[in-house]
Amino acid sequence: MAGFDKIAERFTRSIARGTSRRSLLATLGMGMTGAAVFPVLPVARASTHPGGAAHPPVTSGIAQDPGDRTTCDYWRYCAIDGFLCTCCGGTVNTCPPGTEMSPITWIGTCTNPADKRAYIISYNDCCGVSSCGQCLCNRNEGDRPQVRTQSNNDYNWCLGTESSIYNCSTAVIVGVALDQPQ
Amino acid sequence: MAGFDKIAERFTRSIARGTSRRSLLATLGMGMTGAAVFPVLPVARASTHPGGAAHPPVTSGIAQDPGDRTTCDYWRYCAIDGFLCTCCGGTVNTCPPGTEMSPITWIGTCTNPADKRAYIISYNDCCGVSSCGQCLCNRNEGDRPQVRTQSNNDYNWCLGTESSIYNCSTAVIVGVALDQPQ
Amino acid sequence: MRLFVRLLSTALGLAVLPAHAATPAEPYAKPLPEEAIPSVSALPGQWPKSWVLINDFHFNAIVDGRVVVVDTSSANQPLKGIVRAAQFANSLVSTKRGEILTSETFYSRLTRGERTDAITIWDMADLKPKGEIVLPGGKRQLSVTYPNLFQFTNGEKWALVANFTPAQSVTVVDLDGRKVLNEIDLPGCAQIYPTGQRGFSSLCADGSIFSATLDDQGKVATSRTIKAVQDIDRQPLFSAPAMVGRTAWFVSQHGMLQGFDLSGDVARPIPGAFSVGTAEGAAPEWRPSGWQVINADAAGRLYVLMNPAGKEGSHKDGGTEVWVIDPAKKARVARYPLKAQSVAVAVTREDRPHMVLARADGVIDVYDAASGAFVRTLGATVAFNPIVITPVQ
Amino acid sequence: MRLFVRLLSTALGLAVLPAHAATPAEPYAKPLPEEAIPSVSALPGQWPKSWVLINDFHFNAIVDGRVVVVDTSSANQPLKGIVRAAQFANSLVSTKRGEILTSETFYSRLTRGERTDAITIWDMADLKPKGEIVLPGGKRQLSVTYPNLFQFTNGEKWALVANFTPAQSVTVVDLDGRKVLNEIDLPGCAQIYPTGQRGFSSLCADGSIFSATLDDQGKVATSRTIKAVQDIDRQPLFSAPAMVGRTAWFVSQHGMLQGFDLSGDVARPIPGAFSVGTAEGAAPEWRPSGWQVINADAAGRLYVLMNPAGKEGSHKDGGTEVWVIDPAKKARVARYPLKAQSVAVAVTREDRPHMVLARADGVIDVYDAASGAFVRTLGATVAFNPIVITPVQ
Repeated sequence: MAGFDKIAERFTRSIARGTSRRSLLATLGMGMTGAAVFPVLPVARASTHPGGAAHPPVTSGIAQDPGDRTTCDYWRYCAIDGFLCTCCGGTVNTCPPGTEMSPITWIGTCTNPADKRAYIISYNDCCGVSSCGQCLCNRNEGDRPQVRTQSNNDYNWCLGTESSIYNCSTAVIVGVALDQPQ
Repeated sequence: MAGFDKIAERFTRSIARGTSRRSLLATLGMGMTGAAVFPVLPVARASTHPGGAAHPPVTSGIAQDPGDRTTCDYWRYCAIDGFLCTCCGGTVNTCPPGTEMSPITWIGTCTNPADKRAYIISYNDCCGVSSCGQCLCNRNEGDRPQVRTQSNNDYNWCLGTESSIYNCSTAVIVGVALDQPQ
Repeated sequence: MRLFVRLLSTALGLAVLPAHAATPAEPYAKPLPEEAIPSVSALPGQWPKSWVLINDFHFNAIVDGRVVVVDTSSANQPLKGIVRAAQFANSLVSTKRGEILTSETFYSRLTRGERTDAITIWDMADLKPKGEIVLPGGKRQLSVTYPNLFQFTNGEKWALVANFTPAQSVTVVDLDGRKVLNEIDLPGCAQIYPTGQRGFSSLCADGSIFSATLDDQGKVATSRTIKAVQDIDRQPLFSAPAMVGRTAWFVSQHGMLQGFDLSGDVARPIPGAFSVGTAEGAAPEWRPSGWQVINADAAGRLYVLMNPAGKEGSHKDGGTEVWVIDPAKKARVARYPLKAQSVAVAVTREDRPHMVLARADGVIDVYDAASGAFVRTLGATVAFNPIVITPVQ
Repeated sequence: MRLFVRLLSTALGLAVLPAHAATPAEPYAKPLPEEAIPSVSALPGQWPKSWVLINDFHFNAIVDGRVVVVDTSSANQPLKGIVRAAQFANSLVSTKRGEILTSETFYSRLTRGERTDAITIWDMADLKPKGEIVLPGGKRQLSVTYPNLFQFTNGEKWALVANFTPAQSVTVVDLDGRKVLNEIDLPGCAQIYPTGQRGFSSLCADGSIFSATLDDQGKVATSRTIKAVQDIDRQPLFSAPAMVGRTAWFVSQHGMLQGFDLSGDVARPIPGAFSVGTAEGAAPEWRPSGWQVINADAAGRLYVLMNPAGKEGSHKDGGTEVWVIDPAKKARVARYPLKAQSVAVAVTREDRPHMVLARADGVIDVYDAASGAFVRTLGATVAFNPIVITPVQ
């Protein structure tokens, strides 16, 4: 797979790294935001688990894919924007029952802290059920203006689905990138 | 207006005192709950005015009708249940622009702490715009099961309006009761 | 999506490698595998008995209410799915039918335009809609969620829907035939308590209970009223009873328990109302309080949410204890203190049953039903305003 | 309602006295007067310039989005009214037309069924809908609220609607005729910037800007592309510009300001892009950050939300300062520290203008635009997720 010219590579990287969608509100998101309408972390955390310990993490169970998939800092979410399907009845790579996975989507490139590889992550939306409301997460590394469609995380990608109603977002491994994000 | 028999009076009182609607969730409501989805007071208050002083009260300006109409403990709200229209673009006795006031409703009897009179309060709903989301307030004095229609505060009284969508509730003086609530 | 990536790759002469083709990196020789798209989570063919359905009223967007499927045994992934339950909706679940039913109201322009009331039939296998029955007249009762506004009868082949305009009536729906059979006027009476094989009862404003049997067209075949079954002024009954078989146990705002035998054609008050009891430490007194204030376990014990600040108007404040009652012995058998004031209680049908409590702040807490010991919290992670809990049977 | 009380009184032989007939009680001889029913609050014929419109995205119920009318001068009753703006809606306000317009998407069953996209016309006098124009094809672009997805042209007689399926196009709508005129394909270009008398421009994926004039049928009369107006990789421009007359001032993610003159038939880049500047105390550096990150006051000064933790991916985090820029002098004229990280900024058209900031926690804060002094907070009392602020002109 050698021989790609530099421009194509750079273009690819910027597309692959951009990506996510439906942005919002800065410092948002991380963790089990629960029923909090305020996406501000301290409030949300305090409210969802008042006086209690944090919930047990949701992990892959394998060392090569580390991290709690209900928190915004899980490595695959580097360019996600929306409710994490892991908190909504789905998983990191499956939609909740009753929804339909969008056939088209935006992609990002995230580095796995365990194997140091840069993976192409596809952030397929789950559609047909109203806002999940749990685990709002917004990370904008590589996000570009809407003019660069595939690199902008503010679109609702519930396109080509029976209903365009947005429920939550997945983060699916679809390949390994040629090289690391900058 | 003398001469009503005791049974009629008692029936009247229980109807007039019951009253409100669309109940919920106990300790809710009081004050400018703002965008808080948790109707639990300390959280809501902290969130809506973080680090700041409370807002200036909304008052009648006359001593005979005391109290802050944006707080659940204002005297007229003794049997209200819903979003206070005073926080939604309306006032204590008018609906917000764009809504329609329900022609039928439930009534309560609330004692004015200034003049000590028991007033008949009509809790007309404002209809045709979605949940206001501000100043959720629920007080259940005199509330009775749904079987006693006029004394139950869980019905949506957006009936006879162009749309049955509920926005907020008013508290309108329609008369003085013969005697105090128990 | 794979198609999309491929197209992109082609269009851009692109650097996306399938995972299996990537360069090794120590200590992991192979990259993580490529994952399938599209993919939707499956539900178990038989739902575990640790699961419950919870009605989320969604006060800040009543138009966008839901019923959520919740695994009470999971502290980190309790939310299993969301079913639409729009606009003061009601819901039913039938394991026998393999269906969740929602009774909803829609406007063609969300808040305005043409109103449509309908029952939607959702498949428990995949939470997808598989049918709809439009309810005529735009008269479905809109209230904060009461379970007894939408009930089965006729062996779960029919459903009954409460109407309120404010004229009161009941619509009879043939679920298998997907059609409305009849509307029964019910002046002065509210709520629906399935009675006998094909019929229902309602409580009436004069303190009576009305019972009707239905013919095969959904019309009233026989009816009967029994007077003075409740004193609405002094001992008003909470509208939603705990069901023990075909016996409905109602509790009053002051803590009196009254049973009704609904197994026959006519609701029969069970003689000998009795109190949930009293206790120290209250000011002024312990009273039932909450939204779903009473429920039963599989063994027939009753669980009542109790508030120590009981007074006029306190009956929806929620409870800080659950009192467990054995209705056969007419005795309180346990008092369970709660971690927080709670507004709804239900008990799972697990071999070791759990008591599930919904709090006003949206948190769901789980306790051991036999001992009252706190087991886990689910946090506020499944619903905005959880108010009615239905255990999977 | 008075009728209802009278009916009740009659039916029950009842004890409700009109307020004026009640028994005196010291020290108040007369009771409070009876109040009118029904009653709906009126809006001023001309909205005060302390008012703004705020788009509430309502993330927890995207189907139930709103535009709220807010009086920034009122600390205790800032919310003046709510206009429906359903499902990734856009909105416009025209004092000249006396209308608010919303561009929305509906499903016949809230989340499923038939999709309808439509522009709804709301009267500024009473916030009631007075017309609707259905948009064909179910192709309206659904995104988090960008102002430039729905814009006026032709002297506010027409509106332009962005489509995304993901094919891109613009629908031309005659607001007075209440009809759709045309759809213009726009492959590779996004957002709508009204240009000239009857036309628009869009930014394109290759870094160019495309401009078109429209004929009286809404068809493209002339068009022109100017290449390389932005470097999307290195200096991507935030999509929503600050408007100073017909000049659009865009800011890049790294703080470069680029103006476009939109007064003629073709968008003309204004030569001499310049930086918002730098400052100490940042790690790694100050960068523009927020959702509505740049806006202008009536005098033509620019207000840019700045974040001191600027780095790749920080551009939507919100700002802790507002930097005020005089584009005529190409100079920063002030730095205003904010009480809290904010995501949207706008400046009112009052004689003494105020800077209005929306925070991620829903709070709206108001500052003096001339001095940057904090004036008041409105609390989180008008919207769940305020993201775009439009001052009343």
